[in-house]
Amino acid sequence: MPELTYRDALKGTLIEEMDRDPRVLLLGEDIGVYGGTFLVTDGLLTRYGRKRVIDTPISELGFIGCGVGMAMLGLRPVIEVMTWNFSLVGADQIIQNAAKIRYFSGGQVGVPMVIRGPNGAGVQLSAQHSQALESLYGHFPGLLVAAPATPADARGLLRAAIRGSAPVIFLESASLYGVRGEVPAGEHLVPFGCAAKVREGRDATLVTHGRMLHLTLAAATRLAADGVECDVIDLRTLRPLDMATVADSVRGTHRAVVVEEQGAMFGVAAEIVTGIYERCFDDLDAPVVRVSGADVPMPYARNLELLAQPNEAKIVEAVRRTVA
Amino acid sequence: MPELTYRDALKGTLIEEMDRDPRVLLLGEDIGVYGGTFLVTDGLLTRYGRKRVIDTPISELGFIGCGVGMAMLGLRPVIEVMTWNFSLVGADQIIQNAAKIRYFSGGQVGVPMVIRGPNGAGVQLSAQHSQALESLYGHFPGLLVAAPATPADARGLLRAAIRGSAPVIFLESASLYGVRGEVPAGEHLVPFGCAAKVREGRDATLVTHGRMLHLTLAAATRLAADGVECDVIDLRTLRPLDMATVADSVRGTHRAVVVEEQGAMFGVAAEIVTGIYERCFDDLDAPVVRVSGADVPMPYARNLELLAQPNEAKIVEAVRRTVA
Amino acid sequence: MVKKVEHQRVDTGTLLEWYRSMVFVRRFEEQAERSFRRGKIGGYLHLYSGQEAVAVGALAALRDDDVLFASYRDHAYVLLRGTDPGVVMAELYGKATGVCKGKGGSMHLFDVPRGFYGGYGVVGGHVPLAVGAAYALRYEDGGDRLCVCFLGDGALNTGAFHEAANLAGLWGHEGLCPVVFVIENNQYGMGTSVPRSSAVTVLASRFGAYDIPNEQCDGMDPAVVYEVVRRGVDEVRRTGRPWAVEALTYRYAAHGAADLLQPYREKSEIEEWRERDPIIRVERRLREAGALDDAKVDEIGAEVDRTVEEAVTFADASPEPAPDELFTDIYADGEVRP
Amino acid sequence: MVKKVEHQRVDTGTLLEWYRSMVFVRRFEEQAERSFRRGKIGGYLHLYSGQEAVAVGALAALRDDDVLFASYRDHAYVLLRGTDPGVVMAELYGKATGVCKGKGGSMHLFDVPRGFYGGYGVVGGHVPLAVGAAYALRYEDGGDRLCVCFLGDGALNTGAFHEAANLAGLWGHEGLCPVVFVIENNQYGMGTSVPRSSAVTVLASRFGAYDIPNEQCDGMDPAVVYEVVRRGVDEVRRTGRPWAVEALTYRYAAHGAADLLQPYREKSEIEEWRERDPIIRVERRLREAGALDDAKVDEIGAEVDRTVEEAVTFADASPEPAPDELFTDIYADGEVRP
Ligand SMILES: Cc1ncc(C[n+]2csc(CCOP(=O)(O)OP(=O)(O)O)c2C)c(N)n1
Ligand SMILES: Cc1ncc(C[n+]2csc(CCOP(=O)(O)OP(=O)(O)O)c2C)c(N)n1
Ligand SMILES: [Mg+2]
Ligand SMILES: [Mg+2]
Repeated sequence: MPELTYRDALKGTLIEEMDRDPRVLLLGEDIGVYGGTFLVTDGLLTRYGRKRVIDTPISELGFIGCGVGMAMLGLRPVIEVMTWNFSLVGADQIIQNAAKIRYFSGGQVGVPMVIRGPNGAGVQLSAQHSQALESLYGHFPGLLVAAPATPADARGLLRAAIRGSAPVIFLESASLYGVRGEVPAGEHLVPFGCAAKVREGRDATLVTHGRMLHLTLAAATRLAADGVECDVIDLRTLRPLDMATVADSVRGTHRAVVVEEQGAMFGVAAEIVTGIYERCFDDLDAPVVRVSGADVPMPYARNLELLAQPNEAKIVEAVRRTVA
Repeated sequence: MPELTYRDALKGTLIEEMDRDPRVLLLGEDIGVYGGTFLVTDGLLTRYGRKRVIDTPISELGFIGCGVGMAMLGLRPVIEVMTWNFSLVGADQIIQNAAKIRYFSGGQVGVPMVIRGPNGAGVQLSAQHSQALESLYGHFPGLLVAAPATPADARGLLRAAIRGSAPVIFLESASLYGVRGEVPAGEHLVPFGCAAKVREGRDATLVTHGRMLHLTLAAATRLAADGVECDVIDLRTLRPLDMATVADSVRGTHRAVVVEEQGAMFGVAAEIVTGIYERCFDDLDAPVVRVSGADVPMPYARNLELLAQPNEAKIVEAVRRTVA
Repeated sequence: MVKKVEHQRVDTGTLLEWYRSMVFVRRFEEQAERSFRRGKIGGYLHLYSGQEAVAVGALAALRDDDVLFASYRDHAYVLLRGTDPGVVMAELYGKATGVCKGKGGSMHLFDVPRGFYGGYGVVGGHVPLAVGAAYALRYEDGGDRLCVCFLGDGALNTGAFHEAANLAGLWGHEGLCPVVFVIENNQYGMGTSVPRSSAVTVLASRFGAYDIPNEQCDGMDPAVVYEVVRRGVDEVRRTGRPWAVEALTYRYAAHGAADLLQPYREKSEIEEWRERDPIIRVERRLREAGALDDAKVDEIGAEVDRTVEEAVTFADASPEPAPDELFTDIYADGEVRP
Repeated sequence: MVKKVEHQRVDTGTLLEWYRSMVFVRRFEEQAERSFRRGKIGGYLHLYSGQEAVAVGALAALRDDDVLFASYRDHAYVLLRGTDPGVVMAELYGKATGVCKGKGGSMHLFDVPRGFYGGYGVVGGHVPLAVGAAYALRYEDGGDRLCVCFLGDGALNTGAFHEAANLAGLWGHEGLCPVVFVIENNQYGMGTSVPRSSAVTVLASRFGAYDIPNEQCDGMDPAVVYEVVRRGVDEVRRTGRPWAVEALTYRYAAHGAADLLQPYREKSEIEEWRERDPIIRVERRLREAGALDDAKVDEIGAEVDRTVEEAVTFADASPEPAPDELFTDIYADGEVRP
């Protein structure tokens, strides 16, 4: 299997899908001439031309809404939000139109569309540029939400998203674009709603997704050195949410830790923890623990920013508490 | 104590606070000449004039943002969103500015502002007009979130919100405006972060807020008839969230049911359920149960809409399951 | 279905059909209001009465393969595109036979096969959709279909309108945005008059900021609306560039059927506008042309009433949606494994 | 603090002070970039180099009690309002002594005592704030303070701008919105040029849609900016109505210090604009007036460099924020019981 960066996995998949289906087109700020803030779409303007690679003004509400209209007429727009923070000005089009049109039209028309870009904190981008929004979008039926953690899943989930018929919230991470990993060649496709058990253990189940997977795996390795073996489950998609795989694991380990980048209050882990108890109440030997970002707007100062975020040590500490 | 409707409790409090503090002013669509879609501000334009009661264009992003700027300069805007559904076009100003300015300005300036209006479903308003958004706004630190269920709390929480120094998400309900109840006269003020135990029981703890409280109380009464006695806890505010009061109760009853209007996925109940387990893992004799709205965009047809919503019977059934 | 004009002449025969269409829309709305009062229709109900000339004149200038987007005040468009009045009324009644299976209701009518892509409830929220749809119509070369976006005076104050209009202007420069904006300036957004909500009151002029040609027209005469829109439509079809018209019209009823008070306007104002009622004006013109007399007026009225009654009977007799419909149409079948 | 003009005449002395201010801002930014390259400053860093004439000319026309809002490209404004360069640099360094305690960083500078109400990171998002602030300044009768909103060319395409500008126009009709919009048209929003992002390229003209008087001016000459803005400011102060100016200027550096490639523009274009560099132009003028010679130029340069060095030294020597600062300033003290 070829090794690719997360960025190239995304870009390669965009190219394959655009070559395969002329209805696929790209919209976003600086995705063309500039090549994309994170260079995910670099070179695609030259390859496909202005009609299929559209540089937009700073108008998230407008161009996300245009994407919805394009999708209703049969195109398959893939929209880049420069970062998910800026999706908040376009949230109404995502929540009120993209997610619901199929339903209130009685199934007459759907919105096959992908909105992709980096989610969560970067490095010292401060409060307005450092938000993880999975629970916000995950709440709304009609949307699908993916958060690939590896180049392989970036490729497989993006392909599934583009070929699907629903609006997809595709959550990438600035810190992952450069990460390398093996990527199955060919028509590799990862169906939504299938979590992956990426590490086997018997002592505890660690559940996470996206960027946090890498911290969680590092923690699991560290714990293994002291003889604490963990199942690590990468949810991969948050809607649909594959709680069956999580529950299977917890029934074997009797302990669980859920790791999220978001602040805990009404964050993504709360749903997962609740889902675990709904399925495994009698199996649990210890309370399920959340490892979350601090419940604060992200500060600029690096020392505070680091305090605000989950890290390997915090995960290790949480697991130790649960297995104690 | 005088009996007032929820509407008059809100209106009376607005009048008292506007009489008390000239910096308090109102903005919103059709709140002046028209008197407010739900008549909460009826007559206030005549009483206070155009400078303090501002009819705005259909520009939620704009006038919520203007409210933030007014608050930064020392005024105390109380903004009406015709319904919280429309706040989604203004969400960026609430989440990115109102909630965070105090923090990223290093405490130099705050945003004392209230945004109020009906949250949740009405009757047959269909998908775009029938959303409960408490978990969406509850996630963001810097905001406060209130959801009064009674005229007394509407009065007490609104006063606390207006006199406070933070941006407050004030969630009312179209179905509650006409509800009557006793309201303490004078400077009645309900501090944020204090849940209320509104009914005593020993068999189970029912936790809810807002409109759902009334269904929950009805269910509790019905259950009492069969000898099942429930603690009923009205959270009153969701940020801060008074889990201490909830946990105290659960330690006594060993069973809990959480009732919410939102769909379950990443909804408000997930946080409460998780918070209960974090505090009462060893006290629980049965899994905590969620009673939630259906995970669907709200349909128009009345029969489907009723199926999609929590009701007394569903709550009774859930409690029976937990105490069984 | 509203009568199209042959060889671009509004002859008496056409005008007579438009008269019939306007009477039909008016009576349908009056019936909808009665059904609302009887509790047969729930939620919000926004009537079109007073504005008939806009929809009739504009739709007469369109082709059957053009596409349309509108706000929640959307009954007239589907009726004039030829959707069966019964399935429209059934949707208002929340029945399984409704055009949206009873899931959308009055505010969210759709008839995709007839090019009607929906009524939307968030003011201004449908404007970006229309602009994107227009782009899609030119995405494959050689297309000459276009998209019409009906929007209210109040919608022009939304960010969605601004961002979409700028995108339309930009894409229009490349001939990739054949969208016709029809602003139905009925003088109010709920209780707020145009001068109290828009810093400029000639709303058409706002399109200048997006390099979009625009004009104003009398929205109380279908022939006038038709002539203006036809010219615009020809231009847009040819150039792939957006164009906008502000039709000056009026809403007779309250904003929504549930609103009882209207403290924001005088009865006398409503009366003044009623004197310019499009139905009465066209009726007068047809009588002068000898194409209409009392007998014919009664005949048309009776015909139309029968159609509306049949729609009500159908809606009444139709079943509620099956309970499991609650969970269908959220995703395409098979998209998400349960 | 930028020199104000006595009896509205830009005499040589004033021009010399402006020259000093522009050199100071330029050198501060150059130092900030060096510190960024050395890893002393993190995150996004947006430099003002090239645009100095706009901030200097505009701020010279303001009163100390006027208030300002700006985007993330905000260093110049606080420096010119007189904030200690050390606490500004310390904020960029993320130190406890920073003007925002190290919590905001480069994009979110605030100096409320000096009327600077912040730099904001969501494009267009600060425009409504400025309009609301302007309303607040006229809320109590008799006030004559005003609010200045600096925004970029790209920000005009946001819904936030549109909705706020319309509100400003409306409130201005009642004399309740003394806001001055200064559009710094530096030709690009990141990598997107104005013609590719705005359907009309004379950006000032967009304000016509909101009944807001507007003009365009050369943004590479502080005296020109001052003259134009002073007239506007006098008008706004007197009438309580909004006014807008589009200053044509240019950004020399990349959009952000982290961006390495600039495929969207030619080096030659940057060179052309550099020939109109405001510092060089003013220097030439002052030399002609005999107010400046090589010695004086070096002296000023040396002075300014010393100030900047002291700022760096202060920032470097300052402590990081204390860990418990993570949880302060989310709410006012005592607002929320832990
Ligand atoms: C974003 C948003 N804000 C508020 C509302 C509530 N609302 C529904 S219709 C309406 C007035 C719209 O006026 P206009 O655009 O002129 O259309 P008209 O009703 O006159 O046809 C308002 C404020 C809404 N639906 N969406
Ligand atoms: C709503 C939003 N979308 C996208 C971005 C990313 N972004 C940051 S600056 C910028 C360009 C802004 O250009 P302009 O307004 O001209 O200001 P300038 O940087 O030229 O001073 C963009 C797109 C953002 N911050 N906010
Ligand atoms: Mg209107
Ligand atoms: Mg710019």
